Amino acid sequence: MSASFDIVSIDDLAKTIPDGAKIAIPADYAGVSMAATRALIRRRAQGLHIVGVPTSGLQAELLIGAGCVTTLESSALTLGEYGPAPRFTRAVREGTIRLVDATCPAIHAGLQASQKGTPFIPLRGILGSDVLKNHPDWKVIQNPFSDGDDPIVAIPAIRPDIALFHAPLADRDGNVWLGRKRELVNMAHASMTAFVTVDAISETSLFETEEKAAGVLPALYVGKVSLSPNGSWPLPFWNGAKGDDAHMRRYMEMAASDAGFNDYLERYVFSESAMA
Amino acid sequence: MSASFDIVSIDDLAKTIPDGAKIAIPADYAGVSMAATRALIRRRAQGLHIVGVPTSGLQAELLIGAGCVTTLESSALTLGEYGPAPRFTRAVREGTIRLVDATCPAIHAGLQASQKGTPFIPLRGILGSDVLKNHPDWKVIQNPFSDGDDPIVAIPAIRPDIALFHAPLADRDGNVWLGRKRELVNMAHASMTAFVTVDAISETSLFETEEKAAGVLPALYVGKVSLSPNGSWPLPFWNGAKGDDAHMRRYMEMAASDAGFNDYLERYVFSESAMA
Amino acid sequence: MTVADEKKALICLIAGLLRDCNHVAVGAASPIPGAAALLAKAAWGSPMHVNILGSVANNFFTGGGGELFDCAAQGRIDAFFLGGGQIDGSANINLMGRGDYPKSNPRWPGTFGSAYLYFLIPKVILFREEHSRRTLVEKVDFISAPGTSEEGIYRKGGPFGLITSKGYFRFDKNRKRFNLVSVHATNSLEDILDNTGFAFDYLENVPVTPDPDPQLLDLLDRQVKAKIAEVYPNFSNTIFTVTSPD
Amino acid sequence: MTVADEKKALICLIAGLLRDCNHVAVGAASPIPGAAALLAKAAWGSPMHVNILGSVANNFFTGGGGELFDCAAQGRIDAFFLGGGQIDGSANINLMGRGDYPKSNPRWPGTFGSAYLYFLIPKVILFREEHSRRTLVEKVDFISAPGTSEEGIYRKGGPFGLITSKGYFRFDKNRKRFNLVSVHATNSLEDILDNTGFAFDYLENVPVTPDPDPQLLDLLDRQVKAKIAEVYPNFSNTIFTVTSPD
Repeated sequence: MSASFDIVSIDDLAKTIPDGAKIAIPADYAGVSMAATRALIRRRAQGLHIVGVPTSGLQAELLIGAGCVTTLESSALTLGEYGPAPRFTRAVREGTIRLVDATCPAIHAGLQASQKGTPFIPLRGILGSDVLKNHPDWKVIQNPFSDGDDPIVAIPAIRPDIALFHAPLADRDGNVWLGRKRELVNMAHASMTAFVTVDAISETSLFETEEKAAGVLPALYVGKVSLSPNGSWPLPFWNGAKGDDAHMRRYMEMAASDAGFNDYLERYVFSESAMA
Repeated sequence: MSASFDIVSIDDLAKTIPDGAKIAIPADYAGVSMAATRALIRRRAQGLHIVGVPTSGLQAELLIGAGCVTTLESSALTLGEYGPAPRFTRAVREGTIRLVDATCPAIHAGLQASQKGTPFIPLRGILGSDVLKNHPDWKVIQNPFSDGDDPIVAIPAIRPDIALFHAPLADRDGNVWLGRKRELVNMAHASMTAFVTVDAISETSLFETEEKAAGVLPALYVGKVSLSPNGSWPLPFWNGAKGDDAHMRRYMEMAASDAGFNDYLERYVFSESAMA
Repeated sequence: MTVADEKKALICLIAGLLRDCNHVAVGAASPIPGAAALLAKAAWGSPMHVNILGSVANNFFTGGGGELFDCAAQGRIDAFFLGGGQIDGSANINLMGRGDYPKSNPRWPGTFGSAYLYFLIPKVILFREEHSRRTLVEKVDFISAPGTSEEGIYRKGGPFGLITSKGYFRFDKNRKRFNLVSVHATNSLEDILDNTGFAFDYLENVPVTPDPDPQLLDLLDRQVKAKIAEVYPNFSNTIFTVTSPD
Repeated sequence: MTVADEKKALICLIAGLLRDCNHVAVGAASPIPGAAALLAKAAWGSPMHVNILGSVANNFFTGGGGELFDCAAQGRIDAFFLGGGQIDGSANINLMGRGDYPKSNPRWPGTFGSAYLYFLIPKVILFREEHSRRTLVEKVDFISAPGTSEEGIYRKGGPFGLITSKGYFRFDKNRKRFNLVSVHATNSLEDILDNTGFAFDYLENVPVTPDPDPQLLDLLDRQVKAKIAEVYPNFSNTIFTVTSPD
């Protein structure tokens, strides 16, 4: 709302994400800030608790490979057609990250509980699965509205410190346009604040038309914005860029070995700061 | 999705709302289908259970006055600056309707519970109020995630038969555009089906652009659409019409007495069918 | 002091109470609180965010009607206003009706979000212009939202104070009583004692509410008037002298 | 029969199972089920609604990533597809990994929404092309989602059947076992018995899966091809002969 909303560089944005932060990130199709991911690795972030909403992909894979992650809370980590995520697979096998494996609607419900400031939301299904058996936070309660035995899983609120994602547009007041990617709105409402990279800055208010306004995350929920055109690279972006298929294949080759992965970081992550 | 989606007349729409139906209706600022309200009165609907989301105004007032309502579940019934709603005030005083008085966020939470197919959502606040004491459905439970005493109100799902509202646009597939009035989306998701009156029909798909798509209720949730230009009259519409101030003042005068109210119905409701 | 001047003085008084807030939300049909929030933002840039429900231009919520309540529960709303047909000495408020519920007579609109927001917004300012034994009562007939809660009840917010056309009270959470801070210039302690249905704390030499800062009044006339007119056209006409357009 | 022909036959077989549905949702990266849903809609106008997650043109959800799950819980999704690295004879599925959790080796992506959708969608079709003792096991190492639940557990949906590259099984909820319905033309009962890690019911003279209806195949080539290409370009290239554009 104030015209003084600060638009920061990508490395400055990453610097204000503290070690140990609980960070909510979207699935690969919903607008991933890969630019911020690389900046986090450059600043050698430590101890992150990543919440994949409801899943993650290359973003968590890179952060895990670079040693930034202590806990991965997600319903899946997938690179889709490129096959098993090499760094994630290795970290799981060797037990170097803590896993909080969930199921998609429970991640959404946990964020909605936070959004509503309520301690939990009960959810159907899940009973009898080993996901429930191994989840450290969920509890089975009796449905208070049922006369008979009716167990139901209570999903406690997930309250991330930061929601981090990539969006098409922000305006000078700090409002962000994200179309019908409403999971990003829920992530932001549920988190203490949202850090957003954008393809472009709009010089006019995103509230100018009702059509545009329908897809806006208001500045109230936004902490930092960084202008990062094509900031989801090499992932595709729903509002523009196609995925960089050649780069993804290159990643899969390089990340197959520890040395190759380090080369990848050197070449595509650490040397990127020169461009910034 | 099928091009064969049926667009019906307002009286045909009202005919398919059965007596005794539980109908969710929006607050006066969010797009009220007054056209459907008048059609319901014309078909002499009986025994309706009205859910004001989260409040209601002229729509519930008219339906109550016309004897269509058995139960009013809402957080308020207000005509705003026009003062106390005469027919509602009378019905309460004489005990001719059943009141389920709630508080706004509990109406939203009850609909969200239905939307999530979960039996209830717990909600903070409310404890110690006489709203809680008198509400027939709410229960106080212990927060299962707290070690100490921590009572919290469990709001059971509210599942209306029909969500009924007015929107700017529908397309030939039955998709409806409602901008950032997302409470209408929630109402529709929570209800068995949605009946919608619209100002206009779009000959192109509302999914054609991402900007428009962000404000769409998909046809999957829509049961009936009726073309009713200015269908919120005499109430204002967020996407166009101003309220008809002169008519509202006239209503307040006429509805002050039983005879006057009957004249009002005769003149503005029953004779409207001639126009339809 | 004309009626318009009195209302302007109330706007300035309330604006001053919002200066330490980041985000103030104002319910529909609350022109004086709404004007105060817009004035504070114009004067001090603080609150930075003002949300006036029912407005299009001054409402930035995009999540539907439930967002206000979620936003409050998230701790993102610092101040809000509540009124009520009855307010009692324990800061309980009644928006439901007089007499025995459910056959209230008269019935008022209903509780709205008060039973929730009163628990969750840190600074809830009770605002009710009519100051009489009819509105300020010993005990409300129906508790739409309680002023205080027992130990152990989750409660992040509650009543900050009460502003009427006659005076300004602060609410003492520990003593669960109102304390008269000041009497408006057009009024007297005696008049307030006569017209208040509940007991409250006060000093015999209670101060007079200070006159509004002329600069603030000037800002209200010059910059805030147009915004108020957008949201509350009728109200704006009654408090601002109609001048020829220039 | 070429590999492309086999895949087309699977598409037609699955399409036939979706004809009684109003709304079919298909997860990301499920080209054969996705093609089948689009084909059924093209052939019979039923299912009327097809939602392919991850697609832009064929995904009509506007409520964010959670809408699929809410929609299922509302009873508005009639059929869905699940797979898994392991599927056992009780229709339990494992999407988590082989070996002892949490140190799975190999680890697969994770459970996604299966632990929820398996309970709520009436017709869940298990689809896994690889038919081997590695994938179809006696007992899964990790239950991402159980195939059946005890009496008294809220459950509106579950496994309808299992389709692999070798055959088509139905799941018998009461007996909690699979029943072999038919063997695909390119295969044999013996081969299926050799390559299935769990016990199942079958007739010695189990039928052969009928050849796909030529009209359906024709429709697939003519009308559905372009839609499939929009969602699954690589897959589309592998099953449709590349022809000169006309």
